[in-house]
Amino acid sequence: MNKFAQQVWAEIVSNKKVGAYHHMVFAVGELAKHAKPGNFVAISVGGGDSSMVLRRAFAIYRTFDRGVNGGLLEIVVAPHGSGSTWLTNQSPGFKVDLIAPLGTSFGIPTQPVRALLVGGGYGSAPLFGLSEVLKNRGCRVDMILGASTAKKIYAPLDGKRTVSSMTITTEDGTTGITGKVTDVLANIIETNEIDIVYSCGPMGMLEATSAISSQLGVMHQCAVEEAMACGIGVCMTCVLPIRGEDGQIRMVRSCIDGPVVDGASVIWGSKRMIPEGTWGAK
Amino acid sequence: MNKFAQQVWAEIVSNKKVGAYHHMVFAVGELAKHAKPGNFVAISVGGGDSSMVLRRAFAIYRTFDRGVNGGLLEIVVAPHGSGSTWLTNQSPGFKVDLIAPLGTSFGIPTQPVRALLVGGGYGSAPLFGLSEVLKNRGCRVDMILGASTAKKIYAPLDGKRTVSSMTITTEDGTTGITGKVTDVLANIIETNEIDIVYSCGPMGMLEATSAISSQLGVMHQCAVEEAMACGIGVCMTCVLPIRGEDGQIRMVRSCIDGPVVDGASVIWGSKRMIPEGTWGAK
Amino acid sequence: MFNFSTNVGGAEFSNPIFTASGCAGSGKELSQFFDISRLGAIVTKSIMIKPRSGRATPRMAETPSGMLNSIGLQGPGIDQFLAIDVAWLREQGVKIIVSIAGESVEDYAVLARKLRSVPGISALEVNISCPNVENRGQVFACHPKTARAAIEAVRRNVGGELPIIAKLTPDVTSIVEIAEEVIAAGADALALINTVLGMVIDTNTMRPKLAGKTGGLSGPAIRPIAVRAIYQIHEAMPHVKILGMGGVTSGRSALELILAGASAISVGTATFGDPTAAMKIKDELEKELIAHGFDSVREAVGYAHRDEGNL
Amino acid sequence: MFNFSTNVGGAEFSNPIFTASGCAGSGKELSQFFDISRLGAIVTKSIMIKPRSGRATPRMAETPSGMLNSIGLQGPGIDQFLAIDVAWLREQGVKIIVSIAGESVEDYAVLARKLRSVPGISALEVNISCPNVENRGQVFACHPKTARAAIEAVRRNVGGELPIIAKLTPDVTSIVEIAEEVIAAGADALALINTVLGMVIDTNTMRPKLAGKTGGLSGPAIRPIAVRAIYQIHEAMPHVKILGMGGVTSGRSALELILAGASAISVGTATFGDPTAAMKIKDELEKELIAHGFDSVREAVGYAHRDEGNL
Ligand SMILES: Cc1cc2nc3c(=O)[nH]c(=O)nc-3n(C[C@H](O)[C@H](O)[C@H](O)COP(=O)(O)OP(=O)(O)OC[C@H]3O[C@@H](n4cnc5c(N)ncnc54)[C@H](O)[C@@H]3O)c2cc1C
Ligand SMILES: Cc1cc2nc3c(=O)[nH]c(=O)nc-3n(C[C@H](O)[C@H](O)[C@H](O)COP(=O)(O)OP(=O)(O)OC[C@H]3O[C@@H](n4cnc5c(N)ncnc54)[C@H](O)[C@@H]3O)c2cc1C
Ligand SMILES: Cc1cc2nc3c(=O)[nH]c(=O)nc-3n(C[C@H](O)[C@H](O)[C@H](O)COP(=O)(O)O)c2cc1C
Ligand SMILES: Cc1cc2nc3c(=O)[nH]c(=O)nc-3n(C[C@H](O)[C@H](O)[C@H](O)COP(=O)(O)O)c2cc1C
Ligand code: FES
Ligand code: FES
Repeated sequence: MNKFAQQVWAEIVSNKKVGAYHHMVFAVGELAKHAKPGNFVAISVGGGDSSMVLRRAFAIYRTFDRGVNGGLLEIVVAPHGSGSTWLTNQSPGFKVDLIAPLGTSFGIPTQPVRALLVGGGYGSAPLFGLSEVLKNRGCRVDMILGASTAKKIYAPLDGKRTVSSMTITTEDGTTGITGKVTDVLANIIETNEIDIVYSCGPMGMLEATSAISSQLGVMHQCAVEEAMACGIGVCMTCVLPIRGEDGQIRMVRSCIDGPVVDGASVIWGSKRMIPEGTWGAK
Repeated sequence: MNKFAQQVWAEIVSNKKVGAYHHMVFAVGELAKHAKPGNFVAISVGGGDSSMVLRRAFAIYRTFDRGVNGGLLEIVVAPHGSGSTWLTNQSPGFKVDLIAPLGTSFGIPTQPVRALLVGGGYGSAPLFGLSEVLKNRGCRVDMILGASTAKKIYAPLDGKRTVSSMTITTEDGTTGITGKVTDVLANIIETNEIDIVYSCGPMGMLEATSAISSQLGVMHQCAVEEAMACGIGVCMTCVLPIRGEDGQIRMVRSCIDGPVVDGASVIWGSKRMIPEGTWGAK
Repeated sequence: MFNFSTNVGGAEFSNPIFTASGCAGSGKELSQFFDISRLGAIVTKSIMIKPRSGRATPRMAETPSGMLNSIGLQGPGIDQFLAIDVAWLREQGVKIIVSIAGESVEDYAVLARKLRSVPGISALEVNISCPNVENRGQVFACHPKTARAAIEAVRRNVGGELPIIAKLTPDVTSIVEIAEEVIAAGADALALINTVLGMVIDTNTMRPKLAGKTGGLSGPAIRPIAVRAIYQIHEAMPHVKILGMGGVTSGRSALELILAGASAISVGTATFGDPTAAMKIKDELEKELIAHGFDSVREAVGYAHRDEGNL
Repeated sequence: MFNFSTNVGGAEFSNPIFTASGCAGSGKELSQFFDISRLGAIVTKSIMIKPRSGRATPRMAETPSGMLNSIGLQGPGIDQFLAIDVAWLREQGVKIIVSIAGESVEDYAVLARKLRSVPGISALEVNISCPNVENRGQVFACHPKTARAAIEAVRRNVGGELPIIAKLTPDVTSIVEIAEEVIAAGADALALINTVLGMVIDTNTMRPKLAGKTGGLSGPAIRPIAVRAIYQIHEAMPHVKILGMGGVTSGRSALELILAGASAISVGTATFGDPTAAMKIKDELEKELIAHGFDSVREAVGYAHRDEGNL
């Protein structure tokens, strides 16, 4: 549970198309200062008479605790289904019902380690704030971003400036290296003597990143994305199997004990099934 | 069945608050020229992901078969529940899915008779177009408009010009005579030697108007308002008991065999019941 | 070439998009908005032996993503219906599925006899599940015995020619049990689902909104119930053809019911929101099926039941 | 002075707005957004004897004006639940209704014995209607006999003190029949309704969206079904108190269920869309009741059943 979570009516300050995504800025007041990289927001979609009864979760891209509107909070939205499309269709001035900050954040090492940030699609969004924090702690930060195609790489200029190296992969080769982030991952981990990997993106990418990271013996924190009905820990829909420190696998809520989790603790490959030995499994 | 009915995407050309109502103008193209006083439109509300699955019906206030946008169609909307409120919140430039013209229209006498038009609340809207048509046929047109309060009297200036006399009643006395239209109705029918009464408004008003008209032996045409699911005759929700020329009472669809019906043919006072002797009643 | 034709209970149709009973008027009203011969079939409003006034008004209430209706089977009775409505439909070149409803087993027998030799009818839909009757006990499809009796009466009296599609209600403890019963009684196919019994109370008058108090819930709100019912029955008896319905508003939602096991789709409430809904759904469905790589609609029927391979 | 207090099965509550079982976490999560002691009561997630992992993911699918869930009763088991969750709730000064679920009649007996002497519990909600179990035959509330057996087991083992609220499913041919059975078996009140069995098929993967295939439909989509069930049961047994639920999202919709016959309201899915939903509903409901001229919520319970006078 993120103890700073607040529900506010947040005005859309800006909504700009960037490649395949919309970069959206909300005036959220003072809660902005409590948001940490990895946290997410939950936004009501569709308006009062909507048939959509559930909020949509979006990773926080950045927050600013200043500006004429008080705190600002930014997200990157891929218009996908009806909820995200509705959101990206709203204009500045419109107010949405928003809860933030939610969930866990990326753990920040106390030492100036070498970190590699791996983002897939809009999963890059929370990584730029993270890289800034890491930089300020004296870490060296490398980044790999991947997507199916160039338009789905979200890599703003000022974001790029915070990293020491940036590798881009696309499956169709429209920009950067042709392939997936995981094709270049092992090489970069070894060459740059990476200590910790942070990742955010599709579950398949997180799983592959986790496998490579543990093979090479580096730590891996990832922000998972499970379908969430409430975002605040009351519905139990967003669970994933995680091995606790006591060795016990439990179905853990990714909205309050995640989205950022230790990659090595996740029992990957267990979509649509409960892993054997899970607490309470039959 | 109104054989001119067409489904179009109609742009909102204007949306102005007038008293308790919104006067809304739509660019509807060539169908405007087929609309007759008494006809109505059926508009989809709420947008694509709305929980509202049914259209809303509105009496046509006026149409213009000209202007830069081609034909224009005007309605007067009372923001009431969620559908009408949504509609009145839409801005010019927005397009709605609209079907018009629907239903029957007021019968126009071939002789230059003396007509009295009785409107309750937004029920006045279709009467102004009617009065124009009647005027052009050489009829003398008087009008009574009533509502609970002044803000709910819809009587635009140019509309007033088409009538010989205009009596206004409000229940709270904020304008005109204190009382109901039916308090002054008999007197005006007799004084002005009215030949035919046309009415549109709440069902209670239509019923009372019908009683007075038949007592005084004048014809009465009224535009009824039954809850409609489809507006085009396919659902059978909008029926009301009407005595046909053969003397048989039938449950008749008010969307295609109405909304304008002969007041004397309606079996009034049969809300929530099937009148005895209705065709197919048990 | 993509093959859009389908088969329900032995009858062939050029495409799988039908109207739902009670949601297409006499056909005439819709023909103002599109050429109804482009429908796979028109399913007529359930007809009874005698003229019927239906229930008092108000007969409808909008609900979140749905509506309640309590029409109560208003109609002219079978004779006038055959003489006027069916005659007109036949002229239009649209396939006709006649829906019948009775108050007793004998009624079903009489209706079946009247329809036995009427030309130009593709199938009978036997509505044994209308919730808008005075007595809930009258809902034949609520109990295995009464469901069986009604279908048997139709089967015996209609002869072996006309396919029988039994229309069931989801308002039962086990719809599979009822389905097995009506198939055993001679139904060739099933229509799933009729409306769900519901009620709205008007918070202004503080009374039930409908004059008939309860009504049938339809529209997208009930689609998950329809998908579940169709899936359960296709799982239990994969050989039985299903005419699916309940909240279909788009090609995607039609596909959902087809993947669950429906061989054709009836479009009901969607038509009230949009007179051309059936045609839009038809076009969208064809595109969806092609985009998914199907060569025919038949391949997609029940496809969601295939073995779990690599998910 | 307006009297907002209510009574369910003999237990008194300061106001009629409760959380719905399984929709309020442990209470802690909500207490971040409002003071949970302002609730009439918190109804806890159905707890079983042993720890339970629940079903695999995906566990939810949004549907038109609703959602499907298939949590499958994930929880820590009764012992840990009493030691940690109930202990914490007691400290908050909120009335506690513990929901229990079993896989066998014996389970219900064991749970009842465990709860028998636990202090600070206002009532038991006995969930005999969870659709998210592997075997539909396990849904006790689907059959009179099994429903009776489960409730009898609880009654016998819990002693005469703790009110029993039996939670029923609308997925039955006659909910009144089941209700009569469980009241005869010793239930003091009824909770209506549990979710409706539904399914969504993902048109991209062309498979059921939920790992457990079927799930429970909740939210405004099912409100007309809830109102109907509550109305039917209040009509049949007006003396039996009902805890109503199903798609309540506003003071008006809460009022609708109360007019139908509910003495209190559980708020479920609405909380997912808005963590403070229960408090908003509470405030709106109070205003609605006062605006209608009621002096207490009790006067409004079942008011839609009053004789038809001048409508
Ligand atoms: C922690 C978290 C962070 C996220 N961050 C972002 C982000 O930064 N940018 C972005 O564009 N999107 C993000 N998403 C995904 C986003 O919440 C929506 O799921 C997505 O936009 C699709 O919603 P829709 O309304 O467009 O689609 P619909 O198909 O209409 O969604 C229907 C429902 O399914 C749920 N759903 C379906 N698939 C998924 C999935 N794979 N993951 C989660 N929920 C799903 C939706 O939440 C919704 O309730 C994030 C999700 C989570 C859980
Ligand atoms: C022939 C006809 C002409 C009309 N003309 C006008 C007009 O000129 N101006 C205007 O403001 N309104 C008019 N109405 C009423 C209008 O169609 C809506 O019913 C009204 O605006 C309430 O809808 P809502 O969405 O705001 O309310 P909601 O409460 O959200 O409506 C819910 C549903 O109930 C139906 N409904 C409820 N009460 C009625 C009723 N008394 N009559 C009809 N349907 C009802 C609605 O159509 C809708 O389907 C007319 C209705 C009909 C049938
Ligand atoms: C207004 C209305 C009238 C209906 N009349 C009938 C009928 O006469 N016979 C019948 O079998 N079903 C009738 N139905 C049920 C529909 O045929 C269909 O089964 C149901 O509405 C679900 O489909 P939908 O959600 O697409 O509307 C009616 C439904 C509505 C909404
Ligand atoms: C995610 C979720 C979990 C639920 N878990 C339970 C449960 O454990 N026990 C129970 O009796 N009901 C459970 N329910 C049912 C609700 O308590 C309630 O009966 C139903 O959702 C209808 O109310 P609503 O429309 O307000 O959500 C659950 C519902 C949801 C949506
Ligand atoms: S989304 Fe509800 S518990 Fe996580
Ligand atoms: S509104 Fe559907 S028949 Fe009249």
